[in-house]
Amino acid sequence: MATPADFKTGEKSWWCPGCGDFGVLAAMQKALVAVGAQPETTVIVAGIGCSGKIGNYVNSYNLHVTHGRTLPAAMGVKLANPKLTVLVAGGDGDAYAIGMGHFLHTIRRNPDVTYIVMDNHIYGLTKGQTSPTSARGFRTHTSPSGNIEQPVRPLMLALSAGATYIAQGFSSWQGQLAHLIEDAIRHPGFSLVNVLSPCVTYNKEDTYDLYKSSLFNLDEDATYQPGDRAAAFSRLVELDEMVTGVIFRGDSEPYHTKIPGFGGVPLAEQPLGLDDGIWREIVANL
Amino acid sequence: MATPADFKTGEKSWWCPGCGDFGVLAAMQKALVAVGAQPETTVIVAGIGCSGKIGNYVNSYNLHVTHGRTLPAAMGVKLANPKLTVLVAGGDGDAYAIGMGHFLHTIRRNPDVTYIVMDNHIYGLTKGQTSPTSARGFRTHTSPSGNIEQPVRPLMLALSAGATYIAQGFSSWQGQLAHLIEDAIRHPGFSLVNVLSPCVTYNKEDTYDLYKSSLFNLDEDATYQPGDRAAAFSRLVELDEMVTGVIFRGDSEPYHTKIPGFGGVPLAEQPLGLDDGIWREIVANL
Amino acid sequence: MISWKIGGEQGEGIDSTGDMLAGALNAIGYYVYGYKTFASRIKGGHTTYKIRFSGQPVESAAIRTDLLVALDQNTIMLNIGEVPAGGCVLADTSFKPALPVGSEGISLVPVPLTEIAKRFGRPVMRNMAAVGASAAIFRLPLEPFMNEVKRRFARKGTEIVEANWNTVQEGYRYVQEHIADVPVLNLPNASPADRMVITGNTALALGALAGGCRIFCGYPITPATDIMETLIEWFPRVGGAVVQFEDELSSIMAAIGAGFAGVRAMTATSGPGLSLMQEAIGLASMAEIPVVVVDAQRAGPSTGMATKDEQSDLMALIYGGHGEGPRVVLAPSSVHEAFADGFEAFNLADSLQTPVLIASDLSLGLNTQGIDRASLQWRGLAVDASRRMSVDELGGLGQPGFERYRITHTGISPRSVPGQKFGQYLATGSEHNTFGKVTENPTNRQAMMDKRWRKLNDVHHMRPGLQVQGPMRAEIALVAIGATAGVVRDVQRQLAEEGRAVSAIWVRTLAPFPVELAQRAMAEADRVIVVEQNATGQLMTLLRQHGVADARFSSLLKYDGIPFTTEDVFVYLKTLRAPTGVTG
Amino acid sequence: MISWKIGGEQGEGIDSTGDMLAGALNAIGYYVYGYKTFASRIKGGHTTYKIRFSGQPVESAAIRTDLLVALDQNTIMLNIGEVPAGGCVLADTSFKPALPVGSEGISLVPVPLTEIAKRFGRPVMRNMAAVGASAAIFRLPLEPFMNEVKRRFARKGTEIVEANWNTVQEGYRYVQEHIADVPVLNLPNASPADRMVITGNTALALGALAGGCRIFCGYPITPATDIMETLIEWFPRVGGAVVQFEDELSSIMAAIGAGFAGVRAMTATSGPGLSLMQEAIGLASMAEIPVVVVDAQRAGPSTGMATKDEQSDLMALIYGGHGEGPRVVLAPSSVHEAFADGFEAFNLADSLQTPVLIASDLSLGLNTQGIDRASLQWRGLAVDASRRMSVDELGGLGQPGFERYRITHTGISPRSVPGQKFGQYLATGSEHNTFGKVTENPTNRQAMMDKRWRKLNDVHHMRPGLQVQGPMRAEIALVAIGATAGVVRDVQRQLAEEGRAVSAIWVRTLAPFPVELAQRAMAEADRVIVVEQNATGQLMTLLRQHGVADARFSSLLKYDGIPFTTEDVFVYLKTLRAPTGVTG
Ligand SMILES: Cc1ncc(C[n+]2csc(CCOP(=O)(O)OP(=O)(O)O)c2C)c(N)n1
Ligand SMILES: Cc1ncc(C[n+]2csc(CCOP(=O)(O)OP(=O)(O)O)c2C)c(N)n1
Ligand code: SF4
Ligand code: SF4
Ligand SMILES: [Mg+2]
Ligand SMILES: [Mg+2]
Repeated sequence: MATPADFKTGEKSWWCPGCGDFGVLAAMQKALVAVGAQPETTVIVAGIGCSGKIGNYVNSYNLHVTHGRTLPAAMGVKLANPKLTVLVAGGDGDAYAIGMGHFLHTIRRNPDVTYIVMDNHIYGLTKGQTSPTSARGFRTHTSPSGNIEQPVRPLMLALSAGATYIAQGFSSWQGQLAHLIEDAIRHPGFSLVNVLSPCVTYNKEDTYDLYKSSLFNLDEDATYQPGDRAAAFSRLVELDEMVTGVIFRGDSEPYHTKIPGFGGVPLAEQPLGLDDGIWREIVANL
Repeated sequence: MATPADFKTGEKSWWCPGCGDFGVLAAMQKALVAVGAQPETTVIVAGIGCSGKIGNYVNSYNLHVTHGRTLPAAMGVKLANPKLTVLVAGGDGDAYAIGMGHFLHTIRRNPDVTYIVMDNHIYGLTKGQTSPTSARGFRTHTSPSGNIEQPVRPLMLALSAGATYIAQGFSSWQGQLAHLIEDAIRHPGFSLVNVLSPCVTYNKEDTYDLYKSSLFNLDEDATYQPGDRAAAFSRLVELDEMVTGVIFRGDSEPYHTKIPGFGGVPLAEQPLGLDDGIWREIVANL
Repeated sequence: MISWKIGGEQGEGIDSTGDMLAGALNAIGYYVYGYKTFASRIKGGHTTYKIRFSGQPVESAAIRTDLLVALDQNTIMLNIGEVPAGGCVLADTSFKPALPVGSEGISLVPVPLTEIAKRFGRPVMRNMAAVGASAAIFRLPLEPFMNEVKRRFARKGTEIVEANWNTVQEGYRYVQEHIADVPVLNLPNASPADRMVITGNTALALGALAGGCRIFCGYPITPATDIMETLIEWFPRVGGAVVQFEDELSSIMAAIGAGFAGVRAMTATSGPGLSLMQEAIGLASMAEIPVVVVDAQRAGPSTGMATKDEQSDLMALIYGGHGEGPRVVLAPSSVHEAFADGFEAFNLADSLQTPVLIASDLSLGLNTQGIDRASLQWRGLAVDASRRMSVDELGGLGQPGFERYRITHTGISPRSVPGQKFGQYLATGSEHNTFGKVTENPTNRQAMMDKRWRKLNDVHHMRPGLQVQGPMRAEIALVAIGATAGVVRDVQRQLAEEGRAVSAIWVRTLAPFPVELAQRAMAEADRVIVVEQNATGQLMTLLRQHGVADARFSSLLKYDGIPFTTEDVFVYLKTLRAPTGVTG
Repeated sequence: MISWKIGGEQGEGIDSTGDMLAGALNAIGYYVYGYKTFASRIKGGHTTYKIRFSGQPVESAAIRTDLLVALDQNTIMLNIGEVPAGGCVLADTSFKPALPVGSEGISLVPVPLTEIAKRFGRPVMRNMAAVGASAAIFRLPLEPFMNEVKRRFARKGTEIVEANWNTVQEGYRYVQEHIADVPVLNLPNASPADRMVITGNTALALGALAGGCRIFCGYPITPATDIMETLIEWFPRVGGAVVQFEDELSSIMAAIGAGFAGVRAMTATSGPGLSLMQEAIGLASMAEIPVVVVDAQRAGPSTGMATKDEQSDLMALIYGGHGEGPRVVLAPSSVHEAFADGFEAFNLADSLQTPVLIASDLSLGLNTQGIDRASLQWRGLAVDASRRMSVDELGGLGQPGFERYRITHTGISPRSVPGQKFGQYLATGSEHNTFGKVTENPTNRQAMMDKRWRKLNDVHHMRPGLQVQGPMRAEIALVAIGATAGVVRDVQRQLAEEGRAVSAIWVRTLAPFPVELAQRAMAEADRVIVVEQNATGQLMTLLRQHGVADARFSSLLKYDGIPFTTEDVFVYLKTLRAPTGVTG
């Protein structure tokens, strides 16, 4: 069994002191240990942003792609080798602005990867611009008189797109967060964990205090059953997505199990070359 | 008042005989007449696909962009001149595959444009590949053993993204469709009309007959009130989006009315140049 | 060399008619070259399929049509200009065909194609009657057509096979009955061999399969789509995966993800998709991840003319991305080369750990050509050149661990893939040190840039940079790339028969550019003519930029969407021979 | 020429310290050039701000630092090498500063910056004390600093202004008290003028505003973001709109939509965004829609080094898109030129109805420079060149209506915009005829390609293609582009003072390339050195490609992310002067 230390690179962190991303990193490492993952069979695909540096701190195989394109890359990794534990991480801009299309299409394909969005409602790395999850009225360098756009609702979108595991965590609530990520990794198919992860430098509105005082923990609501898509939607509308916990969990058939002729030894472990009979048959049929 | 003839270019149609897109074109022209639009103040932004040729047949200003990028172009047009009637049209691939990100972001900005998606559940122009709205199991050149992906649900997505007008029409039901488009154009803000428009050449499943026998017309359901987002969602889940009519309509503040300092004479009609006092003030503050 | 052409409305089965004739001619022992013209629309619109065949290799389009098969009067009107005196027009009697004035010397052979088709089945089968009738006019044996009918219709049941076969036979019989009225078209001698007829796209897909490609990620676009559609038919048999993504941005990124994880992966697109992939190609270059990208060029920019020919992405293939990362760009010019580059691309990508792009084009991708079956085999083609470390080696490294991007004199570093213990590292598009850690250290930066570029030094030792057909000391050297290379090779062959010292030179590797090879190949020619299908002379620009071009060089350009024909080149050569300096 | 540098941890207000000193020096009458180095992280990490000032223009970085202000020991250790004997290190006593061995001749001036700051406010204000102390060391008057303090803090209330001003004064006073221990740094003479200090990004934004730009669509990216952030401050006052889109694909498409509808619109990005915009640039080119795209280059490819310098997108700017459509690429090299190209880009885009790209770079965009206030005025800069038809003209056309893409000898066609009666047409990225109807007709295709490209013929008559400083008959011509041009101009000025016949040549228009101008400007030089910040020598490649470069040409390249300094060039020139052929 790996220990949390096994999942650390020891690289000095780049993040500002107090950044919510530290909590995400810690919870991710705990979850990896909890599911019994190994550094060598774990792949983290990360995007561009403060958040995107998370892979630098996790001792695992890391693929740091271009802005917004994590999920397709993760699809490729998982197809190459379904035995790998594939985590995807990135910011709210990476996920829901430039990456929005991939987000919804990945959901409907349902590959067995876990997507951890480090949602600080701001563009951190580029020094404080409005993000798609920024609230209306929020002031940043690109909305000095207040944001005039309605924020995206990632959880509702995921519900509508047919996601089979949807959760939201808060970077300070380590226990729950680590648990949600663990659960998400175990889920056979695409899992989304949107994490409210405060940016202490550029976002003075969505603070730890705000979250602590206003988040509703669905996991503690015994009446809430996260298996009904329409009911989940109503609840999210009602609480304006200010929740943590498992929002939806449903039956799931991961993508790679549905591809005709796919399976068995992972492609990444197969030797080059192919069966002569198959080759001859293909050529003969041209 | 313009007549339907005023909105025709007379160009010979490119579509296959029987294509659903003829019905969309006709309904669009009727709706333009009904709202009192004029060819010179109407702009159609169209995508790439069989559907994308629609602009060629409408006598109006037409902007035929690259695959999937209609909505941002329409944003630009509308910002340049909010007095214009801006319609956007394209296929399901254009809208929901390559254009998915723009679709959701345009919704949350809520510009006053009407988006007509000509949804045939297939890639027509490229000769029959699976589209994001293709049903599971659907066989095409790119899913010869049947589609393994869950289709997107455009109406639910639009609901989740906060669209303020969402409707679905069927290209054969001309009266309702023209009416929905008319309504959509009148709606002050972003309006979506997803039109089920059969491809008679490459899609032998989603046929006129199928739609005629299985679509539920919400407009005829007196109990349905299209003003409640959660209720609309439930209904769509229940009917698997096989509906026509107005699905949701809500309060709407169009994008251009929210931009600080914007308004008055459209930018497109303003002379080049600016106020000397403003210039001096800007330069002085550098 | 004989050429046959059929024309009609799109959606009438013109394609399968042509494919059948091509298949039969090939079986008889001819080299064939088949190509279509079509409009960017689904049904309706004039479409044609032309087949040129000969006992010698033939690999290009030409204007002349010896036998024109017309399914409508429009076909006659639009194409009669290609038919020389002595040629023949076979037309369906159903539309009351007539030759326009000025068609002296051309014979009209009316055949009741539709009637025959109706007799054995539905009117759409009239193209089968046309196949039979064509065979009769050419005085070809009928047996090879039986195989073609079977191959094409076997899936649909014996009844359909029968109906079609009867229709073919009846078309044949009808012409034979009226054979007295039909002019004799002298066929060249066949040169039987075990050849098959395939398109460049199919050849490339086969090459990819042989080269070990097992993941294809793509998005439909003309004229690249059938690479995906072909692989999706084959991959289930070898356990591979084809995924149709939501766009080209995701397609290439998924292929890169698969490459990172150790599987040979590719995508295929055309210009618009290539433009969208530029950022990701830079990532693969920077993070040193193998990936193969096919660009089947078409007329641009933007949507351009989606079903028309052009070779105008050369610069974008080499220089399209921001910043500077090594890419290899291959340029096949025949089905043989498409097959070869199909597998070599994967070997190169793996051995150089960098993106390999294949510059194909519409003509190469969609046109059919004969290829020796013997040259199509998979054994030994996928070469494991991935510099993979073993887990033992990795484990033995000790602190500070695995130097994934170690600086070596070849520029190539050892690799690990996920799943390998002790091989963990960060692959990133940000500048990084030899361990993969992100750093902005200037010394490191320079060393890493040098290292990455160094990987290209050996490419010309690994594969042909360019090829030459004909003498070095040529009166005229014709330089081309892609499908246009087929044209200049055909021209060269014809002129060589006339005893002229002409050479055809084609660029096989576009990046890194084979500067020395080009200099050598073109040094001794009196004149060098760069024949390319674009408006700005991109290949010429490259030759100039690399110091190869000089005053002997001139450009023959075409950018109207129609591929070069041998006649185009001959006409141009004639203007050259006119004494210069004399006007009027 | 004197240079001052401050260093500390990121997030400590280093920027505003530098900006204040630059502002005051400018007010006193110096030419200033200010530049930062920073890490791609938010807080922490060593960062510096350097200001070079002189009575003569100064427009580049250099290594020498006369006065180093150290907020931590790290700053001393990392930067002491730049300080010559006779130079001075001003350091906060709080960290017990010490000069390393080997710092002979350098004076350490310890000042209790933190203590002073604490006395008047919070410790972070210690950089204000550093400003005051620096002023005292330079023996500068204090009044200009008062204005700077006001400008910077007025918004935050008089209390804050007071606190800061007191801190500045106390820093000044403290040094004056200990002035005996401080070496005299001989300041050059000032040359007072009505100048202001701005960055290239600000200058470009001002130019855009003056050029009539009223819609900006963009997505944040270093180092282009502040163009957007600047315009969003200004546009509400002129009724314009800035929209932050979801990505670069949408940003440019929205700008194109606005351009189609008749409003001058732009986007600004860096390499990764440029790569994503290539397809849309082709659309604008094909549909003949004006749009302006700024590329503030940084080290690539992929994410590269986001906060480091490079000029490696030149090829991508010119050739990055698939297919062939005309683009104009401008290349400013100073704040003056950034302002000029800012407005000219819009005039050109409108008059040529085609995309205009501006090749900026990190240094040009972010570094501060003095600019004459007089040169900053808006009147007459936005020239209506849109060839707009009037509704009367349109109405008078009769059948077959408005020929939006009429073929003219300049290639420029009349335009209409939505809202204009009788002006309806189809703007499309597909090939179209003169009326805008989609067609694949080959003759039309060729004519339209020719027409579109013809539009570029006149560009060099409309604006500078390249510029020369120094004699035509030069011993050495230094050729550069963008911020690097400032370096070679500084070098030229210094060598000219030494009486040497050196010229500095910079390319102002990258596409279409000013071939004749380049030939003429470089013809008479004995040696031509192309100085550029990239690994492959892209500017040299262009000079070769256009037949300008010959044996006299050589490249001086730098691709480690650090901008060229004048010293870099001097060192290189020295190696040249060494007798050749002698090895040692
Ligand atoms: C194509 C592209 N566009 C823009 C950028 C610049 N960029 C870097 S990170 C980022 C967004 C950061 O926001 P987010 O994704 O929320 O991450 P955070 O820094 O907040 O964790 C942007 C726009 C880029 N790297 N690539
Ligand atoms: C960037 C890009 N990728 C791919 C294509 C090829 N292409 C043209 S239309 C189309 C999709 C057609 O499907 P849809 O949008 O549903 O329109 P339809 O033809 O069905 O109306 C594609 C993939 C393209 N033109 N541009
Ligand atoms: S800027 Fe914000 S998101 Fe980025 S590291 Fe700092 S606190 Fe975290
Ligand atoms: S292919 Fe389908 S969508 Fe396209 S025109 Fe024909 S019927 Fe319509
Ligand atoms: Mg963020
Ligand atoms: Mg469709």
